[in-house]
Amino acid sequence: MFPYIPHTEQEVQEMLKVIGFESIEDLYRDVPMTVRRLNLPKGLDEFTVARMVKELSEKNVVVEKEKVFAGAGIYVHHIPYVVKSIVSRPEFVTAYTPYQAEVSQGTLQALFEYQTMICELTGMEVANSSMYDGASALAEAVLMAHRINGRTKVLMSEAVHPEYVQTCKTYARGFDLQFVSIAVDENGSTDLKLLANFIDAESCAVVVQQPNFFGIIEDLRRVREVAKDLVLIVVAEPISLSLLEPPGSFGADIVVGDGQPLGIPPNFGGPTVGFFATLEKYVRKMPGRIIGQTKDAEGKTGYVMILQTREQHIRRGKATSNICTNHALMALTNAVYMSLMGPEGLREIAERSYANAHYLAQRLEEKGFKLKFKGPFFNEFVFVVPEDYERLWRDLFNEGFLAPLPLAWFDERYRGLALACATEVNTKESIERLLDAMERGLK
Amino acid sequence: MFPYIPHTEQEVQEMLKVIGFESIEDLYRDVPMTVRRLNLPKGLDEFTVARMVKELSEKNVVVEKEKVFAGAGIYVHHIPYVVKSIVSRPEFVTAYTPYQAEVSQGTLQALFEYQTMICELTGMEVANSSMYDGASALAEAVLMAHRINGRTKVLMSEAVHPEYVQTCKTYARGFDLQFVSIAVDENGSTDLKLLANFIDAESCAVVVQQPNFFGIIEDLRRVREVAKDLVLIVVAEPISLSLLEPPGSFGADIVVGDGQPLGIPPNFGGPTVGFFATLEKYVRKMPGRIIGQTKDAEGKTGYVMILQTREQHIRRGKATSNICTNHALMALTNAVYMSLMGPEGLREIAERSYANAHYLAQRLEEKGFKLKFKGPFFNEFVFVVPEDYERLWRDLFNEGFLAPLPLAWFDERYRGLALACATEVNTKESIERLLDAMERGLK
Amino acid sequence: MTIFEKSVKGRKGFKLPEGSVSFEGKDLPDHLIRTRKLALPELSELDVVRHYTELASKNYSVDKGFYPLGSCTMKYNPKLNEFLASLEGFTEIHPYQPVETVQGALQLMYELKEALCEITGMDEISLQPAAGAHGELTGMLIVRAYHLSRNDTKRNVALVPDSAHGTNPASAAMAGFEVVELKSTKDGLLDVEELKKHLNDRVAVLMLTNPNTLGLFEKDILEIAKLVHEAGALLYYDGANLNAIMGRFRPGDMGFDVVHLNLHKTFSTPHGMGGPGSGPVGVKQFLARFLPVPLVRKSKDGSYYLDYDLPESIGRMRSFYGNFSVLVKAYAYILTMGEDGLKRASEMAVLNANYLRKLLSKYFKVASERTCMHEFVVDGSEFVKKTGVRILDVAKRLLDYGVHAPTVYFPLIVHEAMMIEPTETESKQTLDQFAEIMGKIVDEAIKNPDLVKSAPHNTPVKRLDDVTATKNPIYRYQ
Amino acid sequence: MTIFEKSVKGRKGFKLPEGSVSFEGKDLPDHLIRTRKLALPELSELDVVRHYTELASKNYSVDKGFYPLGSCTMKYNPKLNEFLASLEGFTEIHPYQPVETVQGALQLMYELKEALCEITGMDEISLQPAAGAHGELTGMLIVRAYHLSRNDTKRNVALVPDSAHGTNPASAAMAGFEVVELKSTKDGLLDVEELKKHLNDRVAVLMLTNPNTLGLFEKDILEIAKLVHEAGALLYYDGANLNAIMGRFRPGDMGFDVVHLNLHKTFSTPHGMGGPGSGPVGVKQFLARFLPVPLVRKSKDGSYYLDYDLPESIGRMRSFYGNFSVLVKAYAYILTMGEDGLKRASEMAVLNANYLRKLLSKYFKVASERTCMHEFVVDGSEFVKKTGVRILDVAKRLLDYGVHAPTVYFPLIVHEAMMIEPTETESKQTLDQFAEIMGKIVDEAIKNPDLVKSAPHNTPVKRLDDVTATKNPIYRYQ
Repeated sequence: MFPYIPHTEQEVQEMLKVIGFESIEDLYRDVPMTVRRLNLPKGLDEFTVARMVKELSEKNVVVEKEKVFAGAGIYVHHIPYVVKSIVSRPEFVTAYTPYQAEVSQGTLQALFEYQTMICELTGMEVANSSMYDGASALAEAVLMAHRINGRTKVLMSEAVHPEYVQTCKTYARGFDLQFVSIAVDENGSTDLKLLANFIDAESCAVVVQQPNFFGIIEDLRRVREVAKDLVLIVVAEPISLSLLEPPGSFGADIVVGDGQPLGIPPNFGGPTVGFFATLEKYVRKMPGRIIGQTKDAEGKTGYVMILQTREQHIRRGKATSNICTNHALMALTNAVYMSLMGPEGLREIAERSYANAHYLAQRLEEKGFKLKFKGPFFNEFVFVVPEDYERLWRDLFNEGFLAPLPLAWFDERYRGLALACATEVNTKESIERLLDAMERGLK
Repeated sequence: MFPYIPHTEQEVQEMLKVIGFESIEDLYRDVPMTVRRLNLPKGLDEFTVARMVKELSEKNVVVEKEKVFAGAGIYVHHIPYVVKSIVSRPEFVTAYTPYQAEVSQGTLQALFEYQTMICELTGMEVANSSMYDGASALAEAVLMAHRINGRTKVLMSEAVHPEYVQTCKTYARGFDLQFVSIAVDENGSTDLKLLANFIDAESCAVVVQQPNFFGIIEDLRRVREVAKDLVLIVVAEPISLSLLEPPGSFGADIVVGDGQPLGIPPNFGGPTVGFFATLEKYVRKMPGRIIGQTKDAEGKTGYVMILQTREQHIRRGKATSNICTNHALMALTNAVYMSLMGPEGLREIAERSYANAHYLAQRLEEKGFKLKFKGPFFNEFVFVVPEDYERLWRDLFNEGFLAPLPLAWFDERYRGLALACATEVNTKESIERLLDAMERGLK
Repeated sequence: MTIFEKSVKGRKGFKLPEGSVSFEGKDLPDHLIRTRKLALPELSELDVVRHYTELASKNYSVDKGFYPLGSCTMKYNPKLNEFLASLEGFTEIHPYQPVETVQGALQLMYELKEALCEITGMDEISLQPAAGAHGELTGMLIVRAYHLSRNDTKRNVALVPDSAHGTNPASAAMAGFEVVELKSTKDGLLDVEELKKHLNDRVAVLMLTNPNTLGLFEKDILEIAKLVHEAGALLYYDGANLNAIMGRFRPGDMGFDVVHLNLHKTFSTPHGMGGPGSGPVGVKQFLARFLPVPLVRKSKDGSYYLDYDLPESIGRMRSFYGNFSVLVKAYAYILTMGEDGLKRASEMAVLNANYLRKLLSKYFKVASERTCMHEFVVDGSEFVKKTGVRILDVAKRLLDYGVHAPTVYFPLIVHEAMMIEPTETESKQTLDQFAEIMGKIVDEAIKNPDLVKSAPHNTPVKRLDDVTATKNPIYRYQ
Repeated sequence: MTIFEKSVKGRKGFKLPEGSVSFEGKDLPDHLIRTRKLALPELSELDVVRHYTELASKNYSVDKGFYPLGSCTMKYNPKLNEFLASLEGFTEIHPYQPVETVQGALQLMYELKEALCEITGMDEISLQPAAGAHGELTGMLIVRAYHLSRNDTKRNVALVPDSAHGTNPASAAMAGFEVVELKSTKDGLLDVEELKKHLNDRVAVLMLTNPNTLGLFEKDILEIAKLVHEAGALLYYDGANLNAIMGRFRPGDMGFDVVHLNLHKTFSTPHGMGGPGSGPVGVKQFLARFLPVPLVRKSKDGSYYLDYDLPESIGRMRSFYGNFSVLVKAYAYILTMGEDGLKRASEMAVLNANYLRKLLSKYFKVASERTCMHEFVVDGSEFVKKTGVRILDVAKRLLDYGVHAPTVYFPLIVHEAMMIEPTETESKQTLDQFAEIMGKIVDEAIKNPDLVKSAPHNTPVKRLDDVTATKNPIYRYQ
């Protein structure tokens, strides 16, 4: 007997009798393949499973939050305990896609509110109810841009997260898209002169990240000016949007990003959640599920999935995307987190991250390190390190720090650079201790 | 601002205005005492609190389950993970006493089912919806026995848990009760000849524990024969009742015990839960809340608190007890655990505990230790150890074992004895390792 | 449907690890082995999950809505504290581990005790009692032990105001006292003249709640304390109503000798459908030697230990050391709130009560004209006379509107009482809404009394017959 | 009420630790600073708890009841797995930590991959895709890369049966293929003759679900595989319907070259209202070099690493390595069930489907007379003609009885389809009850069709107007 399978032997016999079969084998009589014993161990009880899996979890090293100085797409933040308590409710966790709206109002209202919050953060008019992650959301944004104007050349800032760029390229394999990488200038921002030079009649979209992969805050006003009638896609970090003027204010056409900073733990990189926002005029080109407000038969407010004719289960081969399962539970997590933090809380976190990152940068400079770029940054920045920094980085890990990341990992061109990050979880003390450890390590 | 207090300053002013007051101070104008600043630190954020409390938790040493060989009232068992997942639902955790039955059917039905399960386990006719713990349940049983026949002499087996005996004596301070301790015989069971000798016209009740404090299974049939028209109170361990003929079958009048083994972790001793069962004829003398089945206005089955006129909030000074808050959430935990385990699961656990304990005893004997008593035992037994065993016991702890308890702790008369326990969590291997460690320690 | 009716013979919801020792059982005599069938349900894991999920959905709870239950202090129970109490280093420690291996637990208990001493103004505290009533019994046994220790054997009377919680006389009786009730003044306060009449050398103690169950501060408390002490008796504080006073004033400063607290009220540990709670008992120094054993103490070397060496102790009130998991939650709450937060909590609790009292005075007579503390009582007698609708009906009708009912028919000295305690965690919006609902119900009681009398209508079951339930009791599923 | 309407200016639900570095902000140019007001709600912690508790109460879920959604495999989601996935050693690790400090995570992924290879009969698997459709896209890009690697540039057609899930053509199109639909036989199976007609040197792949969306095993699968391979195309397996086959037969043995799985279906990881899921993609050895980077590999020294060295890889499908938390749950599930449990799960899933199919055949025509696998389809056209009640109405009426509706109007090749998948975790009692409810509804449809047409009646809202919602869309709260 298995605790998850209720059938007693007597019931199996009763059921077979009703069907008119003699044995379980009869059920498979249409199957020409021989039954084959799987080379897997027998089932275990939950206590043994728990012990085994726990042991695996303990083979991973957890760095104290305040000693994490790496970001690059996954950011460590304080997460109020109530977030988990809410989002782990079985009514959310074990529910399906809200196909039957009347018994899914919890899901639907929560996602409608999530969409509203994403619109608020990004300054856009409409958001969908989530994508898998920031990278795939960006890839879908690029395909959407192509749907919008039919053109094929995508001008991609070099300062977009390399994994996001790679994902875009993979997604574009089925289409005839070309990607042009636009380098950064000495400020670390996308070189707008270069960008202007590359724009031609085939140019479809411009993609920049805000703050960009090097931590620099792009001047979106000028990007928009240069990009003119191209689709402007901005990949944004959501916490920074409580402090920075949102992309929507500068005329972005599509804003995407990863919602991980909004209440989701690092999870070894997944699941996170992608957010995706655009303008109403483009909504029918948008991928993913959208929740809308409506009325029920008695005039009471309710929520339903809308514009489903864009989607695969209706439109099949002509859908805007194949996405159906998205990351609803993580979108809920974002919404709960934002509800707790409110505008002031989010701003406070952004300000503290800013303060900590700038303090770290200043202290690094005082210790003789050089910042690579001059532009304004938010919670990440690049500084110059020895060529063999990766060795020091591993030593620092053994001292309990997830130190600034060696950028050579991402591209050999970046050898001798490191990407530092600080958020509200770091403290003056942990920053000083990192610096001490670095100094010791360099000697 | 405090996250748990919603009032903004503006709201405070608005509310004061409605009341017609100027300031918060006005609210306290009836109070003659000067306001005094408490010598406590300022409030902290939850992340700091979590860190501080977590650090305290890490100052405690957690012994691996399979290396626990101590019981004496708190038993380590496997607890299916689903138990916690159910009983931590806020609908149970944050509900009050079911005073408004119509919106408390969850609580009431669960407790009604719990009462049924306790009746099943104990073989009794009626159970209440929980007491604080086994010790206070026993103390209340003794007071109830006194209410039943008005007599004052309580014959208490020496083999009742010493802390339970002490609790009875404390509870009895307001009444003129005398306690007579009945020693055990060479089998470790309550000496029934002695008991018979002590019984006289003033004898109110006989109290025995099953299995008793020394682990021995009492012969309840003979106890009942000797106790004749006295109130027979049995303190029972609930898991053993799936294997042993229940006290109700032998004519017990009151059966109490601690529900901790039924799905509740050790919790450093609390909260556990007391169960309390008796015969229908005594129900109006019983302490504590009782849930009964009834119908609603439309004839639908529902549940309510019954026989409340026994209770303090109605009967005040003449109540059967002062108990009102009980341990409902832990009673629920017992019910969920029993629902998962069912009769077979409980029996399997009892049989494994029995097998492990007997294997341990046999191996101890093979290593030259002597068992103190000859009587049949369940999952605990007493064996002879050196006078200074407590030192070895602490050494064993440092090797990761919670070894059999030094009985001298409870009474100097027991010096040179240890109380061993095994349940289904122990393994052949952990038993052998304990024996090895003991052997090494004794050299 | 009960869980027993869902049972299917042979179905299983568990699986144990492979056993390494086989069961022989040869030593267990046959006559000891169970013959009576154990009729527990047999279910799959999903069956069990669904059953209790369904039951959960039939419960009202703080997380669902407003719980204006007077004297119950149904405030928000922070999720953080639930998380902390379930840390393995707390749940998986055995009470009989070597004391040096549970230093974190003992330190927590010690520091909690110290904080509670500071908040109440008492000198020593036992964390052992499992609930408020348990604490009351503990406190009253201490009172008893105190007088006996002085060979003052005559003192067997406990004075209790007629407005007191039912547990007060019940606990006093359980501790062997004769209970004498004191009539309150018309104002609902303790009548000092009445007290004087009853004070004599047989009186052991006066039990008092302050603010009292009407939510009123006993303004003569300093005189009362003086009178009681002069008569050789002790003053007992029922700390169920502590939520009004933190950081404002202290029982110890008012002259109380013994205090019990309800951590599951003021200190936000959840009620769990009626428990587990925790009812610590605090005393002035001269009574400390009577506290239950063991007490948590700190050595000179900074380590913590359990002190059993109190020869005059009343003894144990239960097994082990108290409801430890509950203590963890209260400790975390006090750390979170701090001196400033606790004070703010009390002030906002009092503000909320006075605000709601004001709003409801549009519809009902309030039992006293005086400023209330953290709760207040409504006198429904005029309403009942006018409409023929009972206060119980109003309570049931409230359920239809998705809020819990207040405490009704208590305190006994107020006719048709509704006792309302909003607590500080409720917002102005919630109070406004509650008052609006009350207004609607009063309106309904006039225009459509049958609607109210037959309430509730929107609950999982309609009004339940508790008379028959007690007359022909069904105690268990059969 | 939306959460925005509950907001009160200045109210706070958070408190941060004392900051040790003060914010200067002097370096941030003014023109970058947000001017547009951020209208997030302002709430207390209790406000937030109550809001989402209320929303939760308006959701149907597996823990609440039966979810007979065809093709969705709504089985029980074990609580153990939720607990394990939330262990700190899994949630708090950064994807860019040194590889030697995340060996537990990598080992788990490696062993999960190995187990999935064994279950499906494939040689190598990528755990990167976030969902089934994401896996499909991955798989189809691999198909594309394979043909291009052989300079076989003509092959741009993907054959898809008309009974296929909508994601199949959508994913094929997204991978740049032209989609050609194959008509099914009257029996609902792939028509081998039709297939032969379409196979030519432009065909890159046949996408197949087996058992198909009618729950039928494609009995000619070995011939189909032969034909497809002889034509130089690949055979793609949509593993959404894997729940019938574990331990009985394997896609790899049937001749499939590429498989995607839905861990959130067959492997019991919860659906979370529509995600996160996980959609691993498995391939035969000759396609392994096209899988997304990085792949989890084991070194000779027994350590695990992320292999980025696949020059022919299609590239990344997303950031990082997959939905790791979901993988933990699937891993724990496979350990718990084991070889015997997985096989039993499939067998009981098939038994349940055939049993329920038999019960429902009393009321409805079933779409095929053949023995079904883990699900089956009801053809409601006769019922609709007879009663004038739509299948949609039946679905809505089911909600009134506290069960979820089946998948309706799919697969497209069956008129008025209801697609029903009970899964193995549902008991005979639940199936009996569901059939009984269906019987009642059929009865109602005849005797009182308006009752069914206007359903649901007992849900948090009545039937919702989704036409207007799409015509005049309201995308956000304003």
